[in-house]
Amino acid sequence: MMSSHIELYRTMYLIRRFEEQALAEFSTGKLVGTTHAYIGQEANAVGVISNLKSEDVVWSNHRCHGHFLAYGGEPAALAAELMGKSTGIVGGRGGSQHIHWKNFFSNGIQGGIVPNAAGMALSSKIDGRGSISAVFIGDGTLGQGVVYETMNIAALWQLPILFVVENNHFAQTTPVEMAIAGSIVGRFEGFGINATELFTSDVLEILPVAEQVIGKIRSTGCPAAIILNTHRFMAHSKGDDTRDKEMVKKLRQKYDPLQIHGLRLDTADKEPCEAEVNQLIDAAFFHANSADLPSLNGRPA
Amino acid sequence: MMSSHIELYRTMYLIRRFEEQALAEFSTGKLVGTTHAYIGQEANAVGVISNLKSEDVVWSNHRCHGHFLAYGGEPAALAAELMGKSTGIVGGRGGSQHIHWKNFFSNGIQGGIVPNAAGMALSSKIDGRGSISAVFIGDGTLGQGVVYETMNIAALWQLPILFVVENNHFAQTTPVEMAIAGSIVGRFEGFGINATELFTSDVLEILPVAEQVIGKIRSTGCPAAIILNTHRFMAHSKGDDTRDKEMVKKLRQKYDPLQIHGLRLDTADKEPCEAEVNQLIDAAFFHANSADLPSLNGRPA
Amino acid sequence: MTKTVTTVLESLNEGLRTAMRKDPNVILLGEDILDPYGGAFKVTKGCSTEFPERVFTTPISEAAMLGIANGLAMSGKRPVVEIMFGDFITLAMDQILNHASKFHWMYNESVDVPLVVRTPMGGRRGYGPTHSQSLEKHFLGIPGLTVIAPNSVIDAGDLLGTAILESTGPILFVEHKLLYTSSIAKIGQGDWVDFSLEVDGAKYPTATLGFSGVTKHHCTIATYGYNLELAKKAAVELAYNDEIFCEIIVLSQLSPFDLAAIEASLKKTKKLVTIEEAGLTLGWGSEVIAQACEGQPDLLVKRVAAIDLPIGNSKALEDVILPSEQKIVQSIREMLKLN
Amino acid sequence: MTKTVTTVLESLNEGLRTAMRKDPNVILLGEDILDPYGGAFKVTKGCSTEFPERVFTTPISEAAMLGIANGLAMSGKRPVVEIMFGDFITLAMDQILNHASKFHWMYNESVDVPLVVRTPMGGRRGYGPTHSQSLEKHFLGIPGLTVIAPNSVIDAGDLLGTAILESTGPILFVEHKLLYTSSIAKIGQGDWVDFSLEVDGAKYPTATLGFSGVTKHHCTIATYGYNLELAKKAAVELAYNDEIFCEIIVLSQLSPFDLAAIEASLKKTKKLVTIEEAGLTLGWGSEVIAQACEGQPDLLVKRVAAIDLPIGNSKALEDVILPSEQKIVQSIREMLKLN
Ligand SMILES: Cc1ncc(C[n+]2csc(CCOP(=O)(O)OP(=O)(O)O)c2C)c(N)n1
Ligand SMILES: Cc1ncc(C[n+]2csc(CCOP(=O)(O)OP(=O)(O)O)c2C)c(N)n1
Ligand SMILES: [Mg+2]
Ligand SMILES: [Mg+2]
Repeated sequence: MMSSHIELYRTMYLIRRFEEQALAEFSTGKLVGTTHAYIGQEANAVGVISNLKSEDVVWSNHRCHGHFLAYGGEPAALAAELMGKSTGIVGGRGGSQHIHWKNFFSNGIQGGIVPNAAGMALSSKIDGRGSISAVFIGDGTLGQGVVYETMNIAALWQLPILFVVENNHFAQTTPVEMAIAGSIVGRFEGFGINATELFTSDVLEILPVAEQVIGKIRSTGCPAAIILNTHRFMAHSKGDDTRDKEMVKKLRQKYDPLQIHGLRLDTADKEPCEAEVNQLIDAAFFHANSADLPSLNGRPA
Repeated sequence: MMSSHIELYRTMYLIRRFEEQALAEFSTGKLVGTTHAYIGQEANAVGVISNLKSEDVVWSNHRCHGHFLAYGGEPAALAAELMGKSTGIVGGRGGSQHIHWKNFFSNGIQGGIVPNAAGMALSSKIDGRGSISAVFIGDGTLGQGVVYETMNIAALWQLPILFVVENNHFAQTTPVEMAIAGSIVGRFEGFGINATELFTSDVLEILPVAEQVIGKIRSTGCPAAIILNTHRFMAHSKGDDTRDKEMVKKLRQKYDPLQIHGLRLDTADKEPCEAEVNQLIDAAFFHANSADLPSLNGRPA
Repeated sequence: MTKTVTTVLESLNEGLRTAMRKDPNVILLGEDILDPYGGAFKVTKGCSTEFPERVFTTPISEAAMLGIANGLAMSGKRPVVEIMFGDFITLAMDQILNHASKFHWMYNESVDVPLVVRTPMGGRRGYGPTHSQSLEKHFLGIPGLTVIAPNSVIDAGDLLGTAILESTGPILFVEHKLLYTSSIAKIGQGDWVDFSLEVDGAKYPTATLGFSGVTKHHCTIATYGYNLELAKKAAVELAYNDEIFCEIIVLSQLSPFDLAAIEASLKKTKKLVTIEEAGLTLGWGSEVIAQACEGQPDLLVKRVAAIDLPIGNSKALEDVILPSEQKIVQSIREMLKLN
Repeated sequence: MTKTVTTVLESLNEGLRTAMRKDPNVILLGEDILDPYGGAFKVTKGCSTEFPERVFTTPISEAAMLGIANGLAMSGKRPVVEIMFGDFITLAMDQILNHASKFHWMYNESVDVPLVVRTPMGGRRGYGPTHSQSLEKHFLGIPGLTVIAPNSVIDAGDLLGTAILESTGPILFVEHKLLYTSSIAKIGQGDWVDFSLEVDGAKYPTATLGFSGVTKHHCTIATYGYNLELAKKAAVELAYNDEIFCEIIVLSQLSPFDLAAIEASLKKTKKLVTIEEAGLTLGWGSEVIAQACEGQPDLLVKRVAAIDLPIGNSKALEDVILPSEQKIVQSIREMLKLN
């Protein structure tokens, strides 16, 4: 488990820089398809995933780059995946939202990953392995029925699964008030699942709460939820932001996890760290760019 | 709206006798397919549906006979439908669980009816018609995701819909403790929907609560739920009862809605009422039995 | 309408808005369909501004959306549902197959369920395996369901308007993503200079494209939607390089299957190639070919479709998996033993 | 095992329990599958008593059930899911098509998803429009998904055991309701006195039934599952009344399509009739016929299937909607111009 201030900062900065670079490559046309930047939400991935062990499982969604990098994934492999290269995480087959590496998985159908994560939690429970599943969903994804089917079963069967709801208050263009009735915490509780809600972008606030909740999942074997109120600073995917620009600017001023946590660091630590990451990102995209395109090699299975 | 003691009794007795006769015809082989008897739950249908107006909509499930008869449906048409006759409610096409008459609808896919009912509530709301939708589901059907998708939308859009959960404590052979985590009321509340729970088989207790809840839906336009704790006295469908026989017998002694309400009636009122219903049921099945079988008549659309 | 409509997207948008103007019972449901966004592909743009009370942006709930539309349709409305990507229609399959499509017949024809599900399908945009599929094939042949696909040679907006305003049963309306930016074809001009066009009078019309002035066509190409664009290019190449003239039949109604125009063309050519973007196995073309061969025993037949694989994200993978002009040309040459 | 297995149901039950004995990673999930009930059709009977910790009765949550099975399968287990009626598989379609079937290829072949979804399909029991369908046709051709159907001439329990223990990807295992009570065929005896049987060595074998002693068969019948019972009766009638001898090819693997046995038979007969219980349009037979006709241009072909309608509840309606021995005989006579 990593936890030093500079390490936390480094991972968040890595995510930030990766996403900035990816968006830049899109505007120059080097990337095609689409991408969903994690910028603004970095403290969530880092705060939660820092508490996981290598046997634990992470299921992620369309906005998976931050989770993947916090999980320890290679920026170069991710960049290559975005560019559709054979050196990508899954050889260019999946692209931005469909990746798998070690115990990390993502898929592009909202909600569908939730029972997948529960199945892995069940597997762990059957074997007595002690590992847990963490599944990341957004506020909007609470619209999907299968999420509740899974909550019910996870609670009934006491599965070691952590539901992480990143409430960034929007689903694409839809504000959370138009998408969620009642309360998110209340929903989990209605299914007998303990839910802890945070309103912060400070990784140092998320980290210990996640530690505690995850610890409880490990010790009791029961499911639990963390609701992380957060903000995305960029468009939903590439350019589709219908939110008020001033409002987004204010959010950024107030809730930037890098700013918040960065203040805790000495410039002497921060600058070399940033420089190292900058170089890493440059190299990642450079190598990705020059990698080969994939082919089926006559293997259509 | 019907409400005299004898009328309430008559409808419950009509349901009881219909179901008994249907089960009897099954054992003699006159009915094929399957059927789900409502015996034991009569007070729910009568207590709720007595409060509905002709413009209101009822969506029902596999256990729909009681709802249909409480709605005012013809026993003869229902009997003919069960027998697959052309004079059936839907000409023998639907059978026991797939019927439609006036504003009454049923279907055999658990949960799927719930958004259908919500759609009709939305239609009423758009037109300012003031009518509501009532949808009947069982405890087990709370396993279906689409139920929660609909709760969410009904609450967000403030749709005039009444969710009636008939918790008979079993889904086929599955006891409710193995099917529902948390609490039913808590689930509705998590979605911002007011839920009222009753533990009774007395139609006179259900009737006024339903009246009040429905009245509130009409006046506020908002969704609401009634959770009716109830008991079925027969097998799930035909012969598939895995419950302890003694336990079921005790339930019947304690919770028979006909017994409970019947005590309030004079024999002088009750006997002719029962005799009339008995005759009606006999006639219904007799006519159904002699009716023609359906054909496609060269119309495959 | 004074604005000149030049793309299929504009035509669809116009058709949708016209339908809303004509019938106050038309209701839109979908994710992120409100202005200023107007839907992920902008087909609903302007609708919520013009008819704020008839456009409902929904949570991410494809099943409930369809279920609510069923209820609306059975109570006097004409709902139009947008599924943001056709890939998500799997989530609504139960409501489509076991509810919307069944009610009319199952309830002894006592109800109608006039609803339209619009959704973009298709690849070639690098969206990856869950945002690039052509899943309509799984919905063809569902009793009670009509499946429609616009193309560039008929009026897509009219087609949508007809589906919305005149349907009595559920309709799945499949829009290929690349069709949105396709220009509306000007037959005899530009790209289409060699072609003549006949459109039948069906509610959801079938178009027959032939080479102008050619009296005998050698082969029938049957296709729908965006793949007409590929078919056209292949036909031109075969005409110029091989002097093989293909008659192209473009259906807008995919299901129920009505293959009269294909059969008429086959009477002359005896050779049939179907083109579609879905995976080969049990695609639209399988039914077309099965019906054609049941009717006429002496045909040469061939299907061109995607390889039965998920659609890879990389353009390099899309290119090998999906059908192309080159694959069509190749298939026809092989069938005609021109290689 | 000393108990004599006489029905397909018993065989399936035996196969399931044997698989559980052989591999501790086999996990069952489904609604009402615990003893004493043992599932709506009793296929899981005895499993929860023998392996209480490996049988999970679920809430009524078909989508989550499949999703959980996906997760299990990707983490070392071999889940077997029972969907109580095949009609409800629509609710799990997204998990099947966009999750289970995609993961292996999409993740660059870095995971396997060995899961089996068992479900009863078919009508003729008066269960009405939502409990009588044969929806497997909508799942044929999904990349990554294998669809299997047992029948009475192969060992159904072995077939299920193979699917459970040897699969590396998701399998949809379709059991026709009437097959449960069907006796296991004794070739050369009883009903089957006229027939000879050849079973190929495939993992999910194809069986070829011919008339013993007949050197030239006139027509190929291709079918699967319960419809073999109808095909057999039709073949006997045609043999006795019309002196037309049909060779019957019964597939247990429906998808991916492997039609080698059918093609071999067609080389001799040049005539193909497919029989299935699903609605005609884009059924299994459409693909069989399309492939056959692509391969060989001079065939006579015909599909026998249900009318494209929901399955009415009334037996009178089932009888006209579903295929029957008489309709098969009729179709073959028409194809051969014997009327
Ligand atoms: C089943 C399904 N429906 C719709 C979409 C399209 N879609 C992708 S992301 C998204 C919004 C998700 O919102 P939220 O869950 O809040 O996550 P966020 O994007 O805010 O991180 C939508 C509608 C999808 N991928 N899957
Ligand atoms: C989607 C779906 N899954 C499974 C079934 C099979 N089934 C029919 S009734 C039933 C139990 C329903 O239980 P509950 O909702 O409690 O209603 P009850 O029968 O107790 O009235 C099941 C599992 C179904 N009809 N639909
Ligand atoms: Mg969000
Ligand atoms: Mg119940």
